Amino acid sequence: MKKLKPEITVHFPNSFDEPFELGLFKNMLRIRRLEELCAELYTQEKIRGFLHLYIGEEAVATGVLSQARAKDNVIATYREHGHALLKGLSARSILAEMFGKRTGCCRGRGGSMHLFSKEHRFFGGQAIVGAGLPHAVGLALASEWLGEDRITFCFFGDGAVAEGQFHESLNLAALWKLPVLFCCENNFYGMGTAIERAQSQTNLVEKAKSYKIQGLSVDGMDVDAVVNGTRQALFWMQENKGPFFLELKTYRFRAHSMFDPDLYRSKEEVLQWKQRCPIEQKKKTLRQKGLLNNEKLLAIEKGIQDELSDAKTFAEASPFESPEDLYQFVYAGDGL
Amino acid sequence: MKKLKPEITVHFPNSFDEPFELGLFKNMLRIRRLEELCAELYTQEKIRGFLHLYIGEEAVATGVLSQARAKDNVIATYREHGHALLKGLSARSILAEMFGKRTGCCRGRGGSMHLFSKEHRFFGGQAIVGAGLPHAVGLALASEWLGEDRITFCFFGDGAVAEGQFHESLNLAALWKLPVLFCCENNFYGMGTAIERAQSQTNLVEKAKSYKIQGLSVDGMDVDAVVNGTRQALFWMQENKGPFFLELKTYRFRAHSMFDPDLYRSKEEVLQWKQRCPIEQKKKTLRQKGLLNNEKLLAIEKGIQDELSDAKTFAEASPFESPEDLYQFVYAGDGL
Amino acid sequence: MRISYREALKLGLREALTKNPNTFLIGEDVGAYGGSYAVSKGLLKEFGPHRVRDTPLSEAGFVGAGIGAALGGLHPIVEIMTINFSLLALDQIINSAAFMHHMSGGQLAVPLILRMTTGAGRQLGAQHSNSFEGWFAHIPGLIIFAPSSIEDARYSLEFALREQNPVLMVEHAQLLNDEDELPEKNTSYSLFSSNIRKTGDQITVVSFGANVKKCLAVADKLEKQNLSLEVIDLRILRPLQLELVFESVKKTHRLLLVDEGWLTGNLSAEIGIRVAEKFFDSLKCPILRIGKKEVPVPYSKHLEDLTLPQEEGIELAAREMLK
Amino acid sequence: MRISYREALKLGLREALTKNPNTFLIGEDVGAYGGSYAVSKGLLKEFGPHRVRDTPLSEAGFVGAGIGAALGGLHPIVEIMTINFSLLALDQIINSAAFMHHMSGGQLAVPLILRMTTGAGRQLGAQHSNSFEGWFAHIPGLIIFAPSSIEDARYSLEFALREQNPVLMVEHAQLLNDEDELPEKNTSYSLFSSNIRKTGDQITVVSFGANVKKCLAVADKLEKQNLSLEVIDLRILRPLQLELVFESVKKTHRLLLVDEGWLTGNLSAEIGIRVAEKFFDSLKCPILRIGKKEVPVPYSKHLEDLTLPQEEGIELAAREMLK
Ligand SMILES: Cc1ncc(C[n+]2csc(CCOP(=O)(O)OP(=O)(O)O)c2C)c(N)n1
Ligand SMILES: Cc1ncc(C[n+]2csc(CCOP(=O)(O)OP(=O)(O)O)c2C)c(N)n1
Ligand SMILES: [Mg+2]
Ligand SMILES: [Mg+2]
Repeated sequence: MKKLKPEITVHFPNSFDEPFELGLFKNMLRIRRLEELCAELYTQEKIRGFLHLYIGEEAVATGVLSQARAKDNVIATYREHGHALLKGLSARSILAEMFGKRTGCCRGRGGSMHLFSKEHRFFGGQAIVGAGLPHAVGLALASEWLGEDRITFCFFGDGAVAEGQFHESLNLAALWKLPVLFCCENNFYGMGTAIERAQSQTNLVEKAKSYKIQGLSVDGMDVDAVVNGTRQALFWMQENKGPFFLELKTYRFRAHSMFDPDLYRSKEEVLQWKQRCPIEQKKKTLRQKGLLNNEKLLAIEKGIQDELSDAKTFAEASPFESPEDLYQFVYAGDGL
Repeated sequence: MKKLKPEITVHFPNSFDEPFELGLFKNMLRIRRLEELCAELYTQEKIRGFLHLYIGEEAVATGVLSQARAKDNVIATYREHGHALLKGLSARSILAEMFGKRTGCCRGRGGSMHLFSKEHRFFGGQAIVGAGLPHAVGLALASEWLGEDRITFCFFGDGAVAEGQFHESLNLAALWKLPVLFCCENNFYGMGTAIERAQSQTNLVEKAKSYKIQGLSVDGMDVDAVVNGTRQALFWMQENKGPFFLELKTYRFRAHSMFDPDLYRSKEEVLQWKQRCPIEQKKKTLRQKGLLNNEKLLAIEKGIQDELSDAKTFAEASPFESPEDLYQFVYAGDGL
Repeated sequence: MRISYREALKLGLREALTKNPNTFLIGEDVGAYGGSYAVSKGLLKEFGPHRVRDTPLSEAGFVGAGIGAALGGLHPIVEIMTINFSLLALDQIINSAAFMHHMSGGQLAVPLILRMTTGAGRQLGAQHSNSFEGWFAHIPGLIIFAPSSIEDARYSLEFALREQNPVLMVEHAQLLNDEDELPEKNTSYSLFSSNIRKTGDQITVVSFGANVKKCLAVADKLEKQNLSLEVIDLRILRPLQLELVFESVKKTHRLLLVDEGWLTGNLSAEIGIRVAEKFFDSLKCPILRIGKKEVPVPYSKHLEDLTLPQEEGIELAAREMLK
Repeated sequence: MRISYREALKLGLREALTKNPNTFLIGEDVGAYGGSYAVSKGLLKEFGPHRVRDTPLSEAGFVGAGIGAALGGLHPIVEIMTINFSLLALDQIINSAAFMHHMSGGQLAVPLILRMTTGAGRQLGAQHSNSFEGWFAHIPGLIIFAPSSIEDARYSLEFALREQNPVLMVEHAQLLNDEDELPEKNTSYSLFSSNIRKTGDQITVVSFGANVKKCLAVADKLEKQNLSLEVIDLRILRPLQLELVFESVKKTHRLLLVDEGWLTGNLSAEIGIRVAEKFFDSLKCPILRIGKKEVPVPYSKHLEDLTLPQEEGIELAAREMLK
């Protein structure tokens, strides 16, 4: 098991109030339950294509996006159901999309890897590793140009760091001092390739520094640490007007995708990480603080179950796009 | 004018013997005179296409390649006449190539930007900025694989550092500990774009370090400094078996190419750099050391003039490739 | 007003920057250098570095940033110095710019203009002499303009800016210095149609970009010998607008295609097969195609000339068809 | 021996690694993961990390490194996980791999094999469903194999390794699980020719990759109704080998083309126009083409099915042609 080095001591302010803390817990659980449902629906062949689960990594999206406002931009990868959900897309529109239905957020065109919502400023759902980073640079350029107070949150994996587009984007963002929060979800693997076999320098904050980008590494299994790290980053960005690099050390409990035989890591390694489950950890501290008891927990689970079974019913009942609409949306505007 | 920071104190050993020192001088002058001839032939429309002159930067190729053996690999850019010449291509084969003649090193197919010589292990002549770096990685991989004692010298400009391929290549070379000497010819401009407007981090050795690649910055206007820096680099590579990053701070006295109106820098800046002409500097120290007098100088100039006028005559007299051979060399081997 | 193609492009750029506050020109050396083909020379001074923005050498990065900026509410004009370097950004152009409107179920649009110089003929060697514009016409989601007249050079940007789609504007290097009278703007003028550059009734000659010039020269020459060629400039390569081509073939019953793409799989193959299908019974002779010879473009002038479509070859083909 | 296409590919890889000491397999997740499509599963263990080398996500970097290694005396087999990601390396593939032999005047050769999975049909959405292999056939200097039979899957690597040129080997994802009898190796067997998969005399049906299957299914079905289709698998997409196609059309006088490229500008356009030219006087009906509908491939199954060539459409077209 890779040990998380305590490089950064994140300071917990007392400003975490009860509803906020419970919200973090609930949101992590929403992602978990949504993902579990997706896995089940996948085995039932209701969801098809590639499916990449976020189970184990929930603290990252939850902690970071707890600090995002509706007006902020978010870009994520193909492992983005949780990010989409927390940015405001309804479970209905997400599930319906994965069912390929007309009521899906992308009317069935995108699927699991391509969730988009203009309304919620959720710009993908990008299945080409690294290709979202330049988009984040451009979105930030636009908001700065238009005088809009927006942060662009850009999520990507440790694997993406090796791509040329990572390099080009970090340089552009730093050169032009753009408000992009680069959120690197370091789960120590890009598919089956461990970070040590992919990066000559595995300290990713050091890499960011080589672009003169301020960076911070946080424990991505601890949602409070993620919140604090994100607050620190945003505070810095506010003061300094420029990009920031946040590394979130985390782990995926499941295989890379539903096709992955998971041959490249040991059962023990996975097991050890599972003992640091972000949801269980948070549950424990909430209980210790007296903010959570069995009753409350049941109510939360019930609420989530209601949300998801409603979404599932909705997705199942929804119609497919009409075949005549095949040629729609190839060109915007006058229907070229 | 950009000041060269004396970041590295290069130590001059006494092992520079007289023929070696005079050789450095002569080789710089060979490049200079070749380039001047090219410029002249270009205005006469004997050489066509793009033509990128190296005038002002001669100490770089000369110093670095003084340490290259015949068996070493070299990759360079479109500003590569000097590198080709010092790697052993004859002035004849270079000029004939630029004339588009059959006797050119590439039988007229390549032109100024695409000099190649298999015999001299000169692998381009690459006109896509940054695209030579991965080739260097592969050449080094091959030599290591085959147990060959070769260094791969890879030349590229400061502008190339922004390309994704720079990033991918440095990571691969470091990850796989390959014997590539990355030689960054930092002339402070990529076409009309000053390095401060292209790089968030202008300290390029710092950038190399972010791949855990050892680096060194030397004064590329001082051929002795270049030699020493290269020796240091090669010594390190010998000891440590891995890539090395050499930054050579230099300046091009001429425009980017023959098409460039040179609007983006001041006359004063150019003038100040010209006062640091590597050839004039070396001439002065050689005179001071008593290694050069007018007579010797004349002899050297005469030798070069003979070489070049022979080459020019050869190029002019050479035949063009036969039109029937248009389809040659599209596929290697059986003439697909 | 008699102006050059280069000046016409610049007029278009100036107008775009003046009229549309959310438009900007971005790319390698568009500013301080003045544009590698001098198209944007002076615009930095006129509009400032906010509107005319130099970038580092990062084709994927700044094309992708253009996509992001378009998503964020701007209408960027991105210059990729030449079409050769567009390969470095092709993933962004295809998998993101061209597909995103569709993948998002119509929610997002990518109003992005990608200008690039294209074409061979200046002895730049294989890596700097590609003409990929016809090839790119394979990709749904893209709009591709290939202005070949002064008028098109002047107005194509205006039409591109009306789009909410990614538009490639390919400017052939061999046209930049050409001069011609800029006609008054006609209200019926549109880039979304091909353009009959010369009328005739014996052979329909279809081309685009700089090769239209060569076709026109041949048509002018043959006219004096009472051979009548109709020259059609495609002008927009995707979505293809072939109505005028079909009308013309209905009249001439003969089709000659001239294209700077390598013969195999160039855009002319597509036009040819469509005409072959539509006029199965009425063509008087087989369709002829003149493409780039299937070699990487060589540096040496005589070999480069041999590689590219030339007037002699076009004339020969036309005569052959009328035999 | 009855084996799957995937196993046939692996046999080819194993043989290559066994017989040729300077060959190695390199790419993303070819080793520890076992290959994203499980083609190289087990080979890491068998040959070690020196011969089966995982790379970081750096398509341009490792394809370029493959070129360099080829220049340096090796014969690398580079796997680009899917053809979708090849766009990131396309500059290396075209401007370097395809051109370098020519640009160097024949001095250098780039013996490089690029394997990649291609094709749609598994609801992966637009970015993961491209079929660029026919499009890449535009580029001189490349050799492109599209093995569609078990036999071709087994032996194409061997033929690729005989080349001193860059060879693209595209393996359609829809074929991987197909099983068939692997025939004894025939001495006259060669990848450098198209392949008659079923003989017939009324329509020549030309396709490649996974779509050959669909054509064969239709041909089998129609045979029972006494309609006779000849199905030809192109097998090599560049340089095109059309002799058997021409011979067949000489017999059938009818041509139907089935291609997973978007209709406009797909490889079938090229084949069609060549046949139209050659058989100007003797075709009994217009050439028909079935291509991918001109939309980015949608995720939803019914829309994806509509987008891709299907047996029903092929059958309909064939019947139409014989009316
Ligand atoms: C450009 C590109 N190359 C390869 C792939 C195939 N692929 C999909 S995800 C993945 C691993 C990415 O790893 P990482 O960035 O760490 O994200 P994670 O999956 O761990 O969240 C790979 C290789 C791809 N989608 N895009
Ligand atoms: C990929 C690519 N983009 C753009 C160009 C056009 N171009 C040629 S040289 C050059 C500047 C390169 O600068 P640098 O790397 O510093 O080398 P220098 O010319 O200063 O030696 C540019 C932009 C190119 N050839 N390739
Ligand atoms: Mg990862
Ligand atoms: Mg430079």
